[in-house]
Amino acid sequence: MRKSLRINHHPLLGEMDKKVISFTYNGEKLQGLEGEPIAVALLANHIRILRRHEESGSARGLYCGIGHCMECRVELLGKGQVRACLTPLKEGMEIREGSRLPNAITGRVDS
Amino acid sequence: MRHVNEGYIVCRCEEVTGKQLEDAYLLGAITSRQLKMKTRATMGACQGRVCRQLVNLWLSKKDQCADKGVEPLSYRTPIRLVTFGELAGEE
Amino acid sequence: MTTESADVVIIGGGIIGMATAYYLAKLGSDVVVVEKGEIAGGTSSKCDGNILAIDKEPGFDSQMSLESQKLVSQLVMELDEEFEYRAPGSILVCESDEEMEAAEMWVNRQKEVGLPFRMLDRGEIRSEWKYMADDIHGGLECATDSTVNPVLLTYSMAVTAERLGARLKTHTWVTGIRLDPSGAVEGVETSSGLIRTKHVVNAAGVWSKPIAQMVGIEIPVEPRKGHILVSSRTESIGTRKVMEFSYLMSKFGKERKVDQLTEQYGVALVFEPTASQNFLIGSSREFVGFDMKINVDVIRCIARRAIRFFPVMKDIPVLRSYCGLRPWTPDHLPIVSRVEEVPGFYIAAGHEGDGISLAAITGKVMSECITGQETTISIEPLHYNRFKKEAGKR
Amino acid sequence: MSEVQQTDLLIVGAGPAGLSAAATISADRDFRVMVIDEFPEPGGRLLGQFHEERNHSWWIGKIVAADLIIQNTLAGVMIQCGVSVYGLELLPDGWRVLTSKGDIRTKYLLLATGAAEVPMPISGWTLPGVMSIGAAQVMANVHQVKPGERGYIVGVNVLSLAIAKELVVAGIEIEGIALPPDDLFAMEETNPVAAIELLTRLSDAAPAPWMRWGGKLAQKMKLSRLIASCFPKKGVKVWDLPLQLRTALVSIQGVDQVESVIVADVTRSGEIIEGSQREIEVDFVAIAGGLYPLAELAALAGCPFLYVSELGGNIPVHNERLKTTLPNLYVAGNITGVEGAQVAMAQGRLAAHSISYDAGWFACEEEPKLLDAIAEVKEVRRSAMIQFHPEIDSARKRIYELFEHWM
Repeated sequence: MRKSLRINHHPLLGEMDKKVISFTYNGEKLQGLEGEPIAVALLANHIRILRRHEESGSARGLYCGIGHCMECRVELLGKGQVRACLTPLKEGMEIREGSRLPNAITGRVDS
Repeated sequence: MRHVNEGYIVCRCEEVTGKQLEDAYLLGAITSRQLKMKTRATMGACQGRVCRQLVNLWLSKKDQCADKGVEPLSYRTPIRLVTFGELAGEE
Repeated sequence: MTTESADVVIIGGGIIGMATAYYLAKLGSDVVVVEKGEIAGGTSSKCDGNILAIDKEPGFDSQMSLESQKLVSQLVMELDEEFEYRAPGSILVCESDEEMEAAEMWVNRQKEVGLPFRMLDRGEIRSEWKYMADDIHGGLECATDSTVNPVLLTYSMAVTAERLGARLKTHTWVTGIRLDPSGAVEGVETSSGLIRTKHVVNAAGVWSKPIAQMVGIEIPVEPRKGHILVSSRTESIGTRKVMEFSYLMSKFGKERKVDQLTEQYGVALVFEPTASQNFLIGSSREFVGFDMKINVDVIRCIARRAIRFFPVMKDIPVLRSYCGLRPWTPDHLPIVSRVEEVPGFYIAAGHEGDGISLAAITGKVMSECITGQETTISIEPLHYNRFKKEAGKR
Repeated sequence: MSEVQQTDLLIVGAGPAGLSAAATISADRDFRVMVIDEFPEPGGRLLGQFHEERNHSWWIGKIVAADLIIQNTLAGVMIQCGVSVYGLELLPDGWRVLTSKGDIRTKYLLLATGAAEVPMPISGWTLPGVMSIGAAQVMANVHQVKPGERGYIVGVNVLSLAIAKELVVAGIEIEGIALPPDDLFAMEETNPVAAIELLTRLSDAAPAPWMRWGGKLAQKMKLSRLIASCFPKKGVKVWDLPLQLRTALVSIQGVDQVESVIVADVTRSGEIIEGSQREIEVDFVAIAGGLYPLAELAALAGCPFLYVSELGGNIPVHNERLKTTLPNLYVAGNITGVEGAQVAMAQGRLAAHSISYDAGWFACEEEPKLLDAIAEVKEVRRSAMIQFHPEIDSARKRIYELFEHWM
């Protein structure tokens, strides 16, 4: 079990008082705090890979943290692509990493 | 060793490297607009929010009197992530 | 200020000007292109990239498109750079039985003149288009329609023309056209000096009217604005062009059954997938002068129309929007013509939404016309004379 | 279609400037104020900032934000978060603002959209675990999740040092703060001399005593080259931070996420010394390229701009009262130039007085308030703990002059 990345006793900012809820990422059941951005909940679970580049498949994660760079797009069931840095976590959310896609025009098939 | 490894990515969204900018430049793409059209730099998901200034900076260092060919502040609706559904006004 | 000379000066570095430059350079002409901004900086970069016969009247219109298709497939071999060429065909889809009947008439007329058209039933549409709305009745296909990246094609023609000796003067604008005492062209005055020449091609697209006025000629070319939306990279929705049949209904003297805004903005679905895992969605048609601002109400209308045909798009992000001005003419055919009153003055403009489709054939016949050869296809129907009376009336 | 919301004043951005503006405008019953923000909670950059004041007390942005939010709530201001603005349009009677939750019509519009970070490409910077320093700050201070256990910071500037300090307070190990590689994408301050010149400008906030005391002297006597030469290669500890002005971060390594960085020693002009490369294990890298004003909406609206390097980039032209050249459009906070949160708050208050003065609501009382607010912005700027740039006043004057020229 790896050490949690949550800062539970911040010397100046105190504690976070948010409810613990469950969600899934790529099918795996995880816990996070209600209302925190999806990217934060995943990071707290040591998950940094949020998507694969659609063409190359290279791993990508949170970059700007303010909704600007679009790097943190994940697939949220029922909602399509969302920015993980801005989308608040809710109980039962089913989230998948953004995936590499075949290219129907160039004919590249691996995904 | 001033130019450390120019093979790395500059435009994150479209995975365009400094090397690709260089190659396109050598083949005649000498304005930032031409670089963009030839390499797709700035044309991805962030619409150049991250790399547009890098491409312009690179070009200005490449060629002091480069005609940048873009208005640095040309923006068009939508400037934020919005789906076809949101744009259409369908929730 | 300098003075230089050339066999031919082409005004406009868009796809029509570059095609003309390429074909002329290939014939050995000494060509200068004068462009006020950048190559492919205007309409040619604010459009989609089709070479279509599917929506053309059988006869001269469709023959011209088919010739252009052939030429573009040859350009793949001839030009120095790649331009994302594919020829997957294109389809039109119908929303009602009434449209299906009209489509059938269309297909039959095209087949009669030997064109590769066929009807598609509901099942065929469903099997090719898994994301198409369930209530689409069917459609039709033109098997030879092709697609290109319009900017890359323009660049490629420019690069190849340059290699063949053409000179491109960008950020240079025309201030006047000099005529000799007999009224024939003798030079082009530009912001960077005079270019002596006996042949000038007005390929200035939506700006061709003021250029023609420089030699006292009136042509009825007006800017018609069109908007396009681009999606982000997404799972493939389809691999070729789809348009809605309903915008052809006016050809059958029937009204489109769409809401008032869709009608007002001339919005009709145009779906075009690209090699970059995204797709373009068009389009609109409006006369609003040279206004290049995105009209939000128009792009909203386009988004609604897109979702009507592809409900899955509701959750797909829009990457950007852009608009372009298409050079409209009253009869929707371009002007590809010499001007008898002003010897040495030629017009290759007014292609509206068919500039990409018809660039190759336009450039080819222009080069033939200027060098005194027989043209690949007759260009009489494209003569500017056909608007003389009308222009007089205005 | 989503329904259209109506308001009298719409403020885009619920950060220090936006919230201060909203709280300042009285909650008159006939006057509706709405604040929107793309982030799920209000506060903007206040939420992630804290620093030690001269008297050794701590200024904590979260507490300041909470106070502003309470003031807004009491005043009846509607704050809507999670709303993205993707466009806007000037209408005859005000502005139409396009959002992911539908249109908003407003008579007055205040853009308080803050700043974004200047990118700095480095080999490997697309790997998960590499983030902008602002993102690291948001993770650690807003959400209280460490961006990683051990990190490396690249880029030496006001922002990187301030945030590095915050990360250390949160218990995160910072292996080093180094310079970016000097290549065709490097902006300024990528060599030791330039970095020292920058640090000597920081006067009070400078992270090392010799910089604090010697800052002015060094500036006057142009000692930066000498200091750069003397700066030890292994770096010095300032504010408990391993500041490495003779080291450049060359590349970031890892398969699917950050595993290590390669750093190398550089000469005082920034050239890499061959053979000095070494690998250091880290699990995150924060890139600090500095801030630039986030003014896309002003550009979309059609504001004229002026590039002002002292203020971080392209600034929409405005006057001292924070009015732009477009009708009923105002700007406040970092969109007018990069400075600290306290200046942004003072600007927010000024914008509020400016708008109510222009609206003529409380005409007889408003003029003195407006003049006071202008004076207050200057005073806050003068006494700010963190001085972003020494030439801010004269730079701002250039913008005001251009405004007069435009009008």
